[in-house]
Amino acid sequence: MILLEILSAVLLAAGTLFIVSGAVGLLRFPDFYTRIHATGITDSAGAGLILLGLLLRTTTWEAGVRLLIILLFLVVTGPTATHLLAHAARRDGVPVWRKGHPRR
Amino acid sequence: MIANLPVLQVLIPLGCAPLCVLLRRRSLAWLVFLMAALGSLACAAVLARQVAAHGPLHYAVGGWAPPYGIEFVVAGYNTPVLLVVSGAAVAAAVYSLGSVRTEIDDRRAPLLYTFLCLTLGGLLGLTVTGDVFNAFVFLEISSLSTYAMVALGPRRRALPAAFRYLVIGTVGATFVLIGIGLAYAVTGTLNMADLAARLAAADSDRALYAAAVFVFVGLAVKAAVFPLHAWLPGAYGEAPSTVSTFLAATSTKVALYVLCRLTFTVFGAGLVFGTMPVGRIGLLAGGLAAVAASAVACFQTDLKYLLAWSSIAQIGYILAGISLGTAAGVSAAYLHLINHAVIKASLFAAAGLVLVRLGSVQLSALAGLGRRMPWTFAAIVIAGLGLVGVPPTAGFAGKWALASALIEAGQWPVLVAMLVSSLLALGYIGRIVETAWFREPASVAEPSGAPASMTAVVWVLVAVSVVFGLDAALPASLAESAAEALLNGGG
Amino acid sequence: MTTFTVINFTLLTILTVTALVIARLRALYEAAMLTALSSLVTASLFVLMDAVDVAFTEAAVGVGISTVLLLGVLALTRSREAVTPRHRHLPAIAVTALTGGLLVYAAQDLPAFGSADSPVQRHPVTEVYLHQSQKEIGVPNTVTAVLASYRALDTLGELVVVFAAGTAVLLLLGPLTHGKRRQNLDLMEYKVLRVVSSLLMPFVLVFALYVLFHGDFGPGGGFQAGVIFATGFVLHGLVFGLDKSQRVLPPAALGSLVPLGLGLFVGLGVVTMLLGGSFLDYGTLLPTGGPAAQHLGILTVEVAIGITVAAVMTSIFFAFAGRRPTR
Amino acid sequence: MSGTHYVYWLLFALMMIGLYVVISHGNLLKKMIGLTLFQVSVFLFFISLGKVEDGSAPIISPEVETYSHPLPQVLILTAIVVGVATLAVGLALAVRIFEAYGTVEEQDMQERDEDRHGAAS
Amino acid sequence: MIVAVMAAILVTMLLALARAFLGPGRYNRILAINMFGTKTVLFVAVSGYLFGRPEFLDIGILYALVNFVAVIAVLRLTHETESDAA
Repeated sequence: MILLEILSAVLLAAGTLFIVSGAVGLLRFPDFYTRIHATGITDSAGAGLILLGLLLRTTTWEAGVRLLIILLFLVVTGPTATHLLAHAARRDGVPVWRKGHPRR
Repeated sequence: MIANLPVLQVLIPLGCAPLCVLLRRRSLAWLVFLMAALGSLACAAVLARQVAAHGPLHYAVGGWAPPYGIEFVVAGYNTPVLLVVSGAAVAAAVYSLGSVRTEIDDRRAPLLYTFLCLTLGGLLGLTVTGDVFNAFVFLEISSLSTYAMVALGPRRRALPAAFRYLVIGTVGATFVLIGIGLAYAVTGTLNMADLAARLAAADSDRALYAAAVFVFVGLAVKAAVFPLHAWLPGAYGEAPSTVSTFLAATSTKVALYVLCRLTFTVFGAGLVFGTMPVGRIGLLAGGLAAVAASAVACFQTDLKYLLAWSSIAQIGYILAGISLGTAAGVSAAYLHLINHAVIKASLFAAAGLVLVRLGSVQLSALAGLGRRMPWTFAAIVIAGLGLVGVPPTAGFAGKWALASALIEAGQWPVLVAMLVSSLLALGYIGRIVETAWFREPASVAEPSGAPASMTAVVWVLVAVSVVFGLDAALPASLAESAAEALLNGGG
Repeated sequence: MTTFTVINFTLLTILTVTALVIARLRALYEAAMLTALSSLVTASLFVLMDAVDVAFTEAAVGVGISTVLLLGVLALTRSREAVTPRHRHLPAIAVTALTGGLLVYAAQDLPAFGSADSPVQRHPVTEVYLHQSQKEIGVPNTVTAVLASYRALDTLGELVVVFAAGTAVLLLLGPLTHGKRRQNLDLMEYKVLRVVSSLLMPFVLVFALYVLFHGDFGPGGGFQAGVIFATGFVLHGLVFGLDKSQRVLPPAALGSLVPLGLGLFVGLGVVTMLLGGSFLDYGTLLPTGGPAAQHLGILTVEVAIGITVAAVMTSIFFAFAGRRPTR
Repeated sequence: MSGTHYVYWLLFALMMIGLYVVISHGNLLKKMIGLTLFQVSVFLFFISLGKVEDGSAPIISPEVETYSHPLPQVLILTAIVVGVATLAVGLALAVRIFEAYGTVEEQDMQERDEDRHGAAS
Repeated sequence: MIVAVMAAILVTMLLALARAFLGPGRYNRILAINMFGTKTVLFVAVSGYLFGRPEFLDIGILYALVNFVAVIAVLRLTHETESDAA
């Protein structure tokens, strides 16, 4: 039991680290492409880790199944949305930041 | 089934609405709406007789006793409204046979009938419900259908008029919802009778006052009480003729009734007129409406807009009667409500007739047509005299009752406002007469023939208004019992 | 300060600030997106305040349907707002100040937030809805019990409003008006999206059915199910184009489903009256009465709501999406 | 009054922002957005009336003792539906107005009507 | 532990909100809103555990779904006006 709790805590901590760093990246990076790079990876990974951490604390199978469905959902839709966004931004000519230019 | 009448008369039109969509044929949808209107009228008549004989009826929907479930209450104070609304629906149904054919194409006509059914059901439900939140739901049913119907008007200006109505109406409804929320917060109930009992016992005055103000302002928007009337001229002026005829007789009247019902049976006259200055504000708004709106009406160039502004003035009269808070005042308000519904419906119906025959309701287009369309204009004049309040028309009976109630309460300024407003009404009716008879015809085009159904409705309504003027026994007794039921808490 | 208070305060602040930003933004696309965001926050607040059913509905309606409709309309009209003339601000400020002042005045009498001793909680209705309902109706989700049985008339009214809105949109934008069909633009060129959407569709529909029938035990019910169903078709329409979606779900079929649900609800009420009860008195549906009959009534009502809501929401989306920009 | 009234203050502020947008902005779509904000804050106000401290969602379960009140939730479910219905009709009207006038700004609409009809309403 | 996760989620929400307000332009905002959406899914999941009733995770599933639909809608519908306006 103790082992599970420790594992859960580790997963939750890792997930938390991921989502916070992703959010910082979203705010601090200089242009759209770097920002989507920051969030695209951390968002799915962080959410996945947190959901797994919660899964380890779950006692009923109903909640567990739902957590897994949410996890699956996020893992499928998150990257899809990111991919589409980046693609559409490229097509619409969202400008790319170069060193020394102002942030946009 | 007799026991289920209170719910049946709401259910018939609501149930007929999907039927109109399914049938998809103009004539069948018309027939369905006519049947719905007749059915509601029959229910209302039977209910009125039962209430008169045995007192108020309470109907627990779903078999759950109030305050756990929703309750319908039919009592002296709402039977006149039920009769007016369902009667107006029957008139609109017959009238629409000729009118809708000329204004709405075949494929959209069934949808118009759907909305007429929904509006009718919504208004009737709003009238009989004994639960404040349920009242909000019915209010929204009727409002949403009304917005859609206004948008069907023939000119493109109908669209912004409908949008304006939608925005203002929704803000009004949300105000009502805030008021309901505040009252609910300090009582924990939504049933009107329960609410009345708990409000009287609650010691949270500030929330209570605010609740009353929000509900009153919200309903005043729906009733187009001056100065919250901004939506009405466009909505009535641009809607298809059938719709303006029906709405002019019903929608603002029902909102005024709900205002009355909440004032006397929920918040209590002592609170509203004693502690809060609602009575004085109401008299002020009513007096201002009577003068200002009549004055604006004098300068209108479009017959339907003129009538719409005149409605705002007449709503002012009714509001003034209610705001007196006396039995005589409320009874006069009810009497005027009934009479004005008949008169204004006949006028809008006549305006629709003019529109069909001339293709326009601009006053300039009416020039010199009094001789060519004598019957139509005769109807307008008779009904118009009712609006002014010339004896022996129905308008006179209502105004006389109102005047005596005002004198009894010593409200001389309001009385003066009423007199001025009547003179102004004489002015705008006189302007129609002058244009129609004493101007050179602008065009030589012969007016087209009038559909019999429309002419018939115009004349039946005019006749009813004259009969109510000559022998005011029926409306007067309805109005008196309504005031009696309201003021003596006969709920 | 409790954890709850901190979370609640943070979310409420986020919501208020978002609203302020929306009010100031003149780019309407951005405003519409932030409206979606505020709707997400609202839904989270509903979860926090224990209104799980409401959160369900707000998420589906506010984030799903409303956003899609708003964006759809923006695609048809101009997406930038003109500067508000100065003279319009004054009356707005006056009305807002008056209303706000009145609310602040009233708030001094409002019971403390979260108090278990407020008039709302002390009223006998609370006991009946929370505990007696377990014997009378036997549905663990008391929101469903109140919605579909104690206050079923409100729900009927709500369904009528949905029906009216669907008919109104059909009247204004439907195939009956003379608008031209727009070209079939879609996102077909994105293969990943196509695959993902095809994977999601069956799942969404199953989820909708689950929500419909699980409404007695957890958050959910007919309305939520209907909206989820519609959301599925919105997704399909957005990805595969309107024509494909309408081949799957022809407008004519939707048109007859819309009145069907409402008819079912009204019909149920008529049956209860014919059986000698009052309108929507489910107790008459079975000779034994009691919870079993209530269950039957509630299930019928939920299915009726689900049918009409799904059909109305989908046809509203089709009506907006089938409109061609005029300029 | 107590320390928990912050909920009401923030919700009322939200309400007023929504109402302000509805009244002051001339763009029809912005008006609808404002209307949505206004209504949503009223919905939140209702829900806040039903919340009980340390309560839980009103779905009965043997492990839970305190529940928040279900009635406001039922009311608001209905009200949300009414709200989205109004939004759909309002947006449909806006589309038609744009098709008829070529604008969704109130100001421009009035000008274009006066140009064509020359009539005051 | 759960409280800390909740705090992190709220902080993340605030940061995403700042990006949504600052923009610039549509795409930065969509990105921020998409991220905010994921955080609300997590919020629902975590608050279930925080307040002791994890049964209501259905809502999380729905959030994930509508969040995706909203992003698709933004992409599809903005794409359209731009090509039409041209």
